[in-house]
Amino acid sequence: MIYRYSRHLLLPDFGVEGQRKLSQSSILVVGAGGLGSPVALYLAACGVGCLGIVDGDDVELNNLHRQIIHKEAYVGKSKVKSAADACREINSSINVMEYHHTLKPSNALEIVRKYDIVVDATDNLPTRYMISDCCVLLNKPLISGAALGLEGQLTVYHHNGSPCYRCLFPNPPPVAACQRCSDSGVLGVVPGVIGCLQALEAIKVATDVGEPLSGRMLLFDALSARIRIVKIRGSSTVCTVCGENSAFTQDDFQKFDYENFTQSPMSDKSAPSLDI
Amino acid sequence: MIYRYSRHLLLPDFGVEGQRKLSQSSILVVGAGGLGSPVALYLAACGVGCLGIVDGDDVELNNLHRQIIHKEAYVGKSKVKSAADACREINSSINVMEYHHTLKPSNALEIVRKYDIVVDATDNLPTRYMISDCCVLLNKPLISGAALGLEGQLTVYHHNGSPCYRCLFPNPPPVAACQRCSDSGVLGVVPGVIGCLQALEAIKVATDVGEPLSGRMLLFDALSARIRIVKIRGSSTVCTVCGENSAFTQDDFQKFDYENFTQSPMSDKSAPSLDI
Amino acid sequence: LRLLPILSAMHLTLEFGGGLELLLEKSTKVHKVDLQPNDGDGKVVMKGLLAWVKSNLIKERPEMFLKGDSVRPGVLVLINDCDWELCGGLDAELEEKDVVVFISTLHGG
Amino acid sequence: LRLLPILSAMHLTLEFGGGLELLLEKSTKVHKVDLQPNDGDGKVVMKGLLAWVKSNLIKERPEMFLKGDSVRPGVLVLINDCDWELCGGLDAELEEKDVVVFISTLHGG
Ligand SMILES: [Zn+2]
Ligand SMILES: [Zn+2]
Repeated sequence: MIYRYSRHLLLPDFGVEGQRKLSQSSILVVGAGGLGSPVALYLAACGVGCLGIVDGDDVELNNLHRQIIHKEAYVGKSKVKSAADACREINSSINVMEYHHTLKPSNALEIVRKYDIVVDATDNLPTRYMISDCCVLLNKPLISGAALGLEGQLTVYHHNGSPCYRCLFPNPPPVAACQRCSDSGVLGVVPGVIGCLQALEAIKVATDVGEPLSGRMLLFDALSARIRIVKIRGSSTVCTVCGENSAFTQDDFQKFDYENFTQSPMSDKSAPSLDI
Repeated sequence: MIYRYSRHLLLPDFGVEGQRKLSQSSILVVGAGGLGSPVALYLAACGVGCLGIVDGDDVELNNLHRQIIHKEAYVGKSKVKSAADACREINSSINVMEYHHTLKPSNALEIVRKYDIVVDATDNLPTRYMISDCCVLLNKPLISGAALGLEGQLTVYHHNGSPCYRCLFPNPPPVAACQRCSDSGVLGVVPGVIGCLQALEAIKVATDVGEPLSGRMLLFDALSARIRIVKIRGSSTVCTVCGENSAFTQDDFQKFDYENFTQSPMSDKSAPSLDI
Repeated sequence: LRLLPILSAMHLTLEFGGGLELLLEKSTKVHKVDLQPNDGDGKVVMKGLLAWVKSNLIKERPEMFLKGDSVRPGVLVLINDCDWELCGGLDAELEEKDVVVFISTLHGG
Repeated sequence: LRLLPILSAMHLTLEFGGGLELLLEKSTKVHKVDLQPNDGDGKVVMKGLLAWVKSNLIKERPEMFLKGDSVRPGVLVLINDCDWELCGGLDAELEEKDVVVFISTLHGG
């Protein structure tokens, strides 16, 4: 163990204490796709104690241009199984949990409850609202990344006074603004960059090392190779979910219709073709 | 093929023409370590025509915390074989070339000559000077990344008027400034971030899409989550290698003693312990 | 010590991202613009800028940029790399050489 | 319209990275400093700043920061995110609120 992580132990800002905290932490990665691939691989490699992976989909050939955790041999098989096997191959000393479901209001509380930190590596708007609400209810920090086309975005929600997803986006955008990778394409390495940065933020939150991107958002433009890190609003006192007078309960959560709220499906398979 | 890369083909700025150029390009990755792992995986996944990997080392257990291309089963075996196998598992349709040597002045010209673009994913100063000189002599763009501790750096040398390594660093730093990952440690995901960005820059140069980091340098500080992209000097007219009156020939290159020039070894194995 | 350039043009940089650039001519992301303050006191506030952008830059589907007198849900507005909610929102007053970014939030992965 | 603050302090932000921060107290990377221009004409040039940094901030091994009257090989100097070689190098004149970065190049991977 000491030898495996010796390059971490040598780091003055990280060291034995950082590695110990990592080994005692549990992190849930929601989505084993373009973002989830590097997140899961780097979290497994660095030695988090327990790594959970949730995804209800199977590996498809047109995932492989960006989802580097999946081998051709797994096409047609469960993404979660594929990702978990890959993680175990690079680090057999950690505990990898597989959840071969789509995360839904009916199962999210039960799964998320078991973890210290949640990584949103999903690909659709209703799931993003749902994960954020769930993290607020269970008081878990949420490392949220997104990538589309040649751009990526990253922030840490509900941590150190930072906002939740609903503080920033109280109302969902019009349906025509909900493009997905399957509609508009994505340059494969863009989610790679964002996913690595998500893994980094998860490690920082887990070990309490450095300044995580709480209250800040990273905006990445691959074409021009420009990266902005901007200051965003804090948690809103009037937020319907994380605000002072929020009446949103776990019961409400389980009954909330996220697909209807966003007018957008949770599963990529039924996504209509949209153009912005 | 069309289905595998459909998410690239949908991109207006990339499209069929970008994918065609990628499939006709050949990229050499020097080093199959912390930087080389994501570079090789993402270049393989995205469909470069020919991917060369050079590394003389074998996989060690203490590489695995950051070198996500290597599985535990390959500990003790050749890094190049391990990396090439991993690349073929995710994309059997590309050509992967293995060079199980340390790149040296005696073999570099012959290997580099076969490729359009070179990615420097190495871990030591003399090799960095050598690769840069070789790229200038053969007129190849060089995507150069580095990571140490909690910081990373990235630029594109010798491309569109950008400098070569010697333009920026005509004289090598004192030996005490040549720290390595084996001396000072490195947080595993830091080379992950830089490696993904190197793969992105290689793709941009190969397809002539977007503005590569030529004449600019990206400085990444993981602890504070700050990224600077700065403007650097252009190619120097008085550079001893790429300058107008350079007398540096391929013959000179093959005889040049890079270890003596930098007072630093090319192989990590013999590295002394240094502290800055 | 700052002189307000009363009735002279204000130079702003406007950037559009996350897909919003598709609403503009040639999908150009960065626009350097000169604005004539037209509210009498030489000021440019965000509300006025939004109207100006709609009239002068948006080429199609303005409903994908504005809703009512503000930006549509899902769009973040940043003034000099800071969320406009922290600077006064629609009433935020702009200054010479400010950089205003309009970015649509992404959901893909 | 810019008034030179003659004989009043100049506020600069100095940043050290790539390991150079280890030469400073508590390895602090970012330093907000007030410099008294001392060459009579109220100017601060890079040459003077280097000497000031050596005297006031560097706590150990100054040879890892300076060589002769410039920075040692392997150190990049950036003035407002621009290579100092493009701004005049040692003779580059600094202005109020400038940000100067000293960064040691990395070789690891
Ligand atoms: Zn909230
Ligand atoms: Zn040169």
